[in-house]
Amino acid sequence: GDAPAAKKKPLRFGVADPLTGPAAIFGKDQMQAVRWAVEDINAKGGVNGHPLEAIILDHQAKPEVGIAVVNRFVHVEKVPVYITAFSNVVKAVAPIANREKVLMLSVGANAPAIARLGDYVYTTFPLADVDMNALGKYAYQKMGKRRAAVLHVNHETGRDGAKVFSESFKRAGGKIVVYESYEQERSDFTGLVLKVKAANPDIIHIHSVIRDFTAVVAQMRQLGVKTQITSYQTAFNPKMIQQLGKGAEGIIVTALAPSVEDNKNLPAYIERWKKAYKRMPIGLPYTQYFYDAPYIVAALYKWVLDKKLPITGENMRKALVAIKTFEQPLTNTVTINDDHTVKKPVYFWQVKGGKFTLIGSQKD
Amino acid sequence: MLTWGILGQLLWTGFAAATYYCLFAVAFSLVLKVNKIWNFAQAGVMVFSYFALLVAFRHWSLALVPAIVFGLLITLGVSLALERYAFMVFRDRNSSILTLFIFTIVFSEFSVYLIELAFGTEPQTLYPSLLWPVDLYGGIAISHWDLMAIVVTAVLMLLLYLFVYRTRYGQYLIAVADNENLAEIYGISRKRAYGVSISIAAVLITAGMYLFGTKAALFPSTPLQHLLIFAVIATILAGIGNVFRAGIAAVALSLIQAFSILVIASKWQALLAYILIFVVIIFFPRGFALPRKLSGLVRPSGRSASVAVADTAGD
Amino acid sequence: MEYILTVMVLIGINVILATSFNLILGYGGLMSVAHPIFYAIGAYCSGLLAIHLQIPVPLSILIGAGIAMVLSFGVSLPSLRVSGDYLVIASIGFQLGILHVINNLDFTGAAGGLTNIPVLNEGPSRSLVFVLLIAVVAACAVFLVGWIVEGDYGRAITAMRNDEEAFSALGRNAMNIKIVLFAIGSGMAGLAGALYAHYFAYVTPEQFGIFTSAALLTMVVVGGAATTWGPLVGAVLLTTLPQAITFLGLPVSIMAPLQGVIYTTLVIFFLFARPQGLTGGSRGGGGLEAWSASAAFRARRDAE
Amino acid sequence: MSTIVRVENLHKSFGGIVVADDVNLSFETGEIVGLIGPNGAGKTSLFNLISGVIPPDAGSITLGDHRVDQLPMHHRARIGLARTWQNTRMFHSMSVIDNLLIATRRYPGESLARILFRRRALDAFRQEATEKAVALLERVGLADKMHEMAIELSYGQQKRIGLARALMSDAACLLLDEPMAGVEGQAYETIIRVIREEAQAGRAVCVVEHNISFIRDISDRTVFMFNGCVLASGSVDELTRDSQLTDLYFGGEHPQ
Amino acid sequence: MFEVQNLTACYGPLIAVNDVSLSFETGVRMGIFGHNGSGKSTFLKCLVGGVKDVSGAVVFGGSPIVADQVHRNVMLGIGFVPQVQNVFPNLTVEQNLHIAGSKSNSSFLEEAYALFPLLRERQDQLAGDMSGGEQQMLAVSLALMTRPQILLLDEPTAGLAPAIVKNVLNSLSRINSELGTGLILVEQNVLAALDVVERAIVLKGGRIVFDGASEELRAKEDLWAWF
Ligand SMILES: Nc1ncnc2c1ncn2[C@@H]1O[C@H](COP(=O)(O)OP(=O)(O)OP(=O)(O)O)[C@@H](O)[C@H]1O
Ligand SMILES: Nc1ncnc2c1ncn2[C@@H]1O[C@H](COP(=O)(O)OP(=O)(O)OP(=O)(O)O)[C@@H](O)[C@H]1O
Ligand SMILES: [Mg+2]
Ligand SMILES: [Mg+2]
Repeated sequence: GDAPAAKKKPLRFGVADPLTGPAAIFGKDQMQAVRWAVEDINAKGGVNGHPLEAIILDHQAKPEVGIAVVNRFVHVEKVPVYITAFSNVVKAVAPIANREKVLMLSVGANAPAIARLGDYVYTTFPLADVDMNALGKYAYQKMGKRRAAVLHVNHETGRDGAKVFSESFKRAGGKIVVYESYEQERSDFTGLVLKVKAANPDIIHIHSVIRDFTAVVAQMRQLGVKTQITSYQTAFNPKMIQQLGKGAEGIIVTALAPSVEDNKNLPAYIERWKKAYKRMPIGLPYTQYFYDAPYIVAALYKWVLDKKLPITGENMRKALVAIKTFEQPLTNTVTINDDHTVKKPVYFWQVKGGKFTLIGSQKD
Repeated sequence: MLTWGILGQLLWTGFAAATYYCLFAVAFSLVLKVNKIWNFAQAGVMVFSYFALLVAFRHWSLALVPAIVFGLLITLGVSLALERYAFMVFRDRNSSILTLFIFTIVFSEFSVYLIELAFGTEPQTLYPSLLWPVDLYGGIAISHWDLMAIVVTAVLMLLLYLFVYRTRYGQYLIAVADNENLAEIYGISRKRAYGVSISIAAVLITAGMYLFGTKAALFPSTPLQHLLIFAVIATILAGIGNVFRAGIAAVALSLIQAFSILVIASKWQALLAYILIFVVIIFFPRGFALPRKLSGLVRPSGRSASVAVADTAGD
Repeated sequence: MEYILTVMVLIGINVILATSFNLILGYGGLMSVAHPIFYAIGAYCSGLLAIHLQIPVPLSILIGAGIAMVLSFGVSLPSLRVSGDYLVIASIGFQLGILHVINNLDFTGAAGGLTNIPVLNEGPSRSLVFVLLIAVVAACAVFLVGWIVEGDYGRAITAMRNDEEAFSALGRNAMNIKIVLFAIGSGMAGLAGALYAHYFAYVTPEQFGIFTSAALLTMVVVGGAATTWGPLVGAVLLTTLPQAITFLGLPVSIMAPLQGVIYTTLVIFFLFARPQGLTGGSRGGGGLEAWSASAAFRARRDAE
Repeated sequence: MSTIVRVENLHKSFGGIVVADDVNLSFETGEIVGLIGPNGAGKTSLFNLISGVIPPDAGSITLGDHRVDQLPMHHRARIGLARTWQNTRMFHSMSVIDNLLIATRRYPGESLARILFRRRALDAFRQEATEKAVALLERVGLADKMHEMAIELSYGQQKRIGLARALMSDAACLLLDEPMAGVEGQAYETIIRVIREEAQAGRAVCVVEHNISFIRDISDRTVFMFNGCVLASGSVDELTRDSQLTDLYFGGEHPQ
Repeated sequence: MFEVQNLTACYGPLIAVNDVSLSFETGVRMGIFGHNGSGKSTFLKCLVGGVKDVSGAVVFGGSPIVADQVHRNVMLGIGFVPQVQNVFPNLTVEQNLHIAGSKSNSSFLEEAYALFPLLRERQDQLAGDMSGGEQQMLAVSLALMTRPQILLLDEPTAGLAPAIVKNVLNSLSRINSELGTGLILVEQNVLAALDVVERAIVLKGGRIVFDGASEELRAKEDLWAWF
């Protein structure tokens, strides 16, 4: 029960995510998932009777804020492990983790460079090379596309994702006919859209934040570009369908988290959202990973407590390396490879009749 | 791959997309000219305007006209309050231009935060859907949004033109813009002129925000980070004080950006604009102003008179 | 403790930035807002040199500052042709243009930023040592600027600011003064940038945009433009304020906007309550408008 | 006497308005030249051309041995040119005395390197310059305003400060644009005396004024300009004898 | 009818106009003299409410002149030519005149051109590009455009060529006699001004030290001693 859990000293860990700013739309739901996970763990007695406690701070998806927040985790809150997301922040705060020997778990940032940020930086989330590699191959082989246009927003995730997709598509045998980037916050994409139209591709991959994604697609559809569009996990968002209406039909997005078919806990989880907020979570797959992240932390704490080691970042890291494979409630098996990467199956969803529908997956 | 159809489409859609930039640039330029303020607080006003419209459309589901009226009222209120309780105070104190600079920027930041506090930070559109009906004319897609944007902008510009050049009040604005102390001596209230110009700007801003919000979603921070810079650049390119030319500059700039994608990678498009400003300012410091007509001004050289004058005395 | 030291590093960096910005903007009256780009140039050049050419960090910091100094011609040359409002925009063009290039080049790490910059010093008391270093540099900056603008050179700067044409007609070269002011101010900003890079080990383009310009401007003006201590007070206050607000225990989900609202409200309050800046005298117009450092003036003021 | 400023074949026009049409002029040491002419004749423009505010379309200007028409303003001033402005142009946020000190020639304190290394010498120089400035202010009768801010002075006071400022630099040639306009009648004698003393010290002085008795009292030679041309030169009385000139300038009647 | 009672005007600690009381009819022709800094311009500004820090009362035709409400005050029928910045520099001559006349009527335009024919030639020139004297002509015409009951002129002839000075002063007397427009003239050119005015006032240190008929002032041997 929870009674003993409340008495013992809480086991704390930090979570930094954007709760304000343009990225907050994802961060808010992700933090809700973390809170639920902590509640659930504590309801089951916590870790060896200790309650788990998440210290949630807002980094606004800005590196300089991220540095301040992580400094606070490390020096003021003195946590041995913290979780964060968003590639630019992850990169900015990684040196702190290494220097201060505090374990850092990246959840949701997917720049391939994250695997090489240092000894104390791990990801529990597959990086872009996983889903975009799969999508490139899928587009060529399963969908029979040959000529792709690639557009991406000029930030870390956009650049990396677009690059991995186009390389994979080319490797499979396809041709990239347009490859363009644009700055965030742009509102008019006429030139870009027409350039794509002129190049006449048979598939368009847009690697972009959700607002730009809907604006680009809306303008494409209005200018008569009816080509198949693909994107990645951020577009897995019901708001996108609402804003695009009919224009959203047929869009394919990837997901790195298991679907209802593959995970028995997921339907209940989705129900929980519907009950609490009358909607699906925004960026469902991300929230699955975030829900699961405290479970990893709990496992690490348990390993350290069982070995009666002092609670330090070094020992948390030792625990991670020792445990390696985690059975997770919403994302099934997660194995942390020695090279700091994670491999997971990729799921493909398509908008059909105004709803996301699973159309396939790739597991290897 | 480049067809006339695509060029035509680019011109048309690019033109329509430039309309709200035009409105914002003219509003900015007008306030700069008359109130003599680099009104970076315009971004704040834009945010308030937008979210007033948003509340009217999305939360209260008002019809078009009442919703716009409501948005306009809020915009006017914020603008006039700024003029009365901030600009006027700084002016009376002879504050340095820097102080006003900072105040306007900080006010905009304040507005953004306030709105984020109230409405969250998600991007929002005025209508649930971004799609508008599209008609095809000779291969060129003309969306109803384009038509609306162009008509609204053209009408507003025409009205403004008539107001400035055909009415007495327009003349007052011009006078205050040039020398406000002297204008007072001729019975023109500078405070009223400031109020009028900022109100006109408010109308333009409301229209612009409506157009923007029906085409793309807006983060509270977009006006400050993106829309305003554009207006400032257009104002400068046109030469300070050329209100209408600022609008034209905004359209031109926007079209240049749209077309430049045909020749350069889109990631360098923004750079093109920055280089353009830098170069224009250095080589045409007064903007792309045409040399002023001096042809009407002729006077005979004094030489003609001197012919008749005997050389009075030696040195 | 470590946290406080980190904040102190930031304060030191901002003191250097605000002080040098004040030299250009407050004293020189040169309305350039491109100051953060020299901060960026210092940070990136020094970081890249240390990463790719393995130049020892102290040397690369100096080179970074030097490059910023040289590139200040990018703004000082236009300032010879245009002034006031036009200079503001030319400088914005310069700033955003260079930033855009950094943002799109691969070897600068593009939008993702430059990671794994070697740090200046390691060891258990690394931050303490760094804070001491920054404090020394900041103090030098404040005194250097104070020293440049007091006395005769300062008078020449003020005269140039008042009426450049009349100034030139007296045989004074406005161009020299502008170039010198920009070079010194930008060099100091470059130094600050290089120090930042080798402490935090990471820089990204978005740190150097127009918002940083605004933040620096705010420090200068709220503290008191064209005063020696104003930028220092402004930098200390406006760097600690946001940090302090985070400890108010506000709800996380609205922390950032609420923090923003509190912060901007305070700034607006200062602007209204202390129009000459926190350190400005009571004289109308404040430090920015009045030139009060002449020996004669001081003598009279002391007499009164 | 030697020639300090020589203007040859100078041309300048703004659109259709010719402000200098083949102007030939020279100013000699110790000489006071009065420049008169109707409004818009081009007197101020001539000063602007000589001092470098506007570039000439054609022609040459020599100052001492230097050809200066392509040199920037501050260069010409350093060679030895000082001027006043028709509309005062004070450094408004500085005190009166600082307005004068700025005009000191070769002020060492305005070179950063020298401030860094030679502070002693500087102090001595500053002392000297301040004394000189005070003396000049006494000569124009405004020593008691020394510490006021220039912007807070009345128009006539600013005009006189402008004159004193121009005298600070010991320039070989002084161009004075309407030094008496707006200045009280009582200061008449003072200003005449000051200008005479400067001429006696070997400077060439050119004065633009509409106050014809002032010009008569002060000038050794008077030049009449009309619509950009130098129409005549001689003493005031010689000029006023010419009925056409008086028509142009005095509107028919002969003055006094 | 202008009534000034115990008027004091300050710039910070400096008292520029000190306890001045005075009254005159609308059709008056009055000159104000005094040395530089004696407060003439300040006094004139006070008459239209252009100085903020004042005490005492100024009443024109029964209506009080309110400080810092220049635009209202002038509508009572006062025309004012300030000493500096008295034209709209970036507007053409014609626009200048139109704006000056816009609150009353523009029909005076032709008369203004007749007074200064040069202005008609320069209709399209920017006022700021004109020579000092040309601007002065424009400034006077601007004030005339409002057809005021009383005209306050701060050194209107400074910088004007003698021919024009005479012309301006003659026209001013003509306007005074034909239209009954009052004239308050501040002048350094005392002798020329004394020909035009019938009453003279001398200010010194902000106080009135002489107030009487112009002939009386002219007759004084020690004219300058009064200053
Ligand atoms: N920048 C300019 N653009 C156009 N015209 C100009 C410009 N500057 C001067 N002018 C014209 O040139 C003529 C000569 O002007 P200038 O100022 O030299 O006259 P001035 O002899 O000094 O007259 P005043 O005695 O009235 O001061 C004037 O008619 C003026 O309108
Ligand atoms: N804006 C101001 N701030 C402070 N003091 C001022 C200001 N304007 C004028 N003064 C002071 O007020 C006094 C009167 O000035 P005013 O301009 O009225 O003199 P004036 O009689 O018009 O002189 P002038 O003949 O030189 O034009 C002067 O001592 C002047 O220094
Ligand atoms: Mg002149
Ligand atoms: Mg005066």
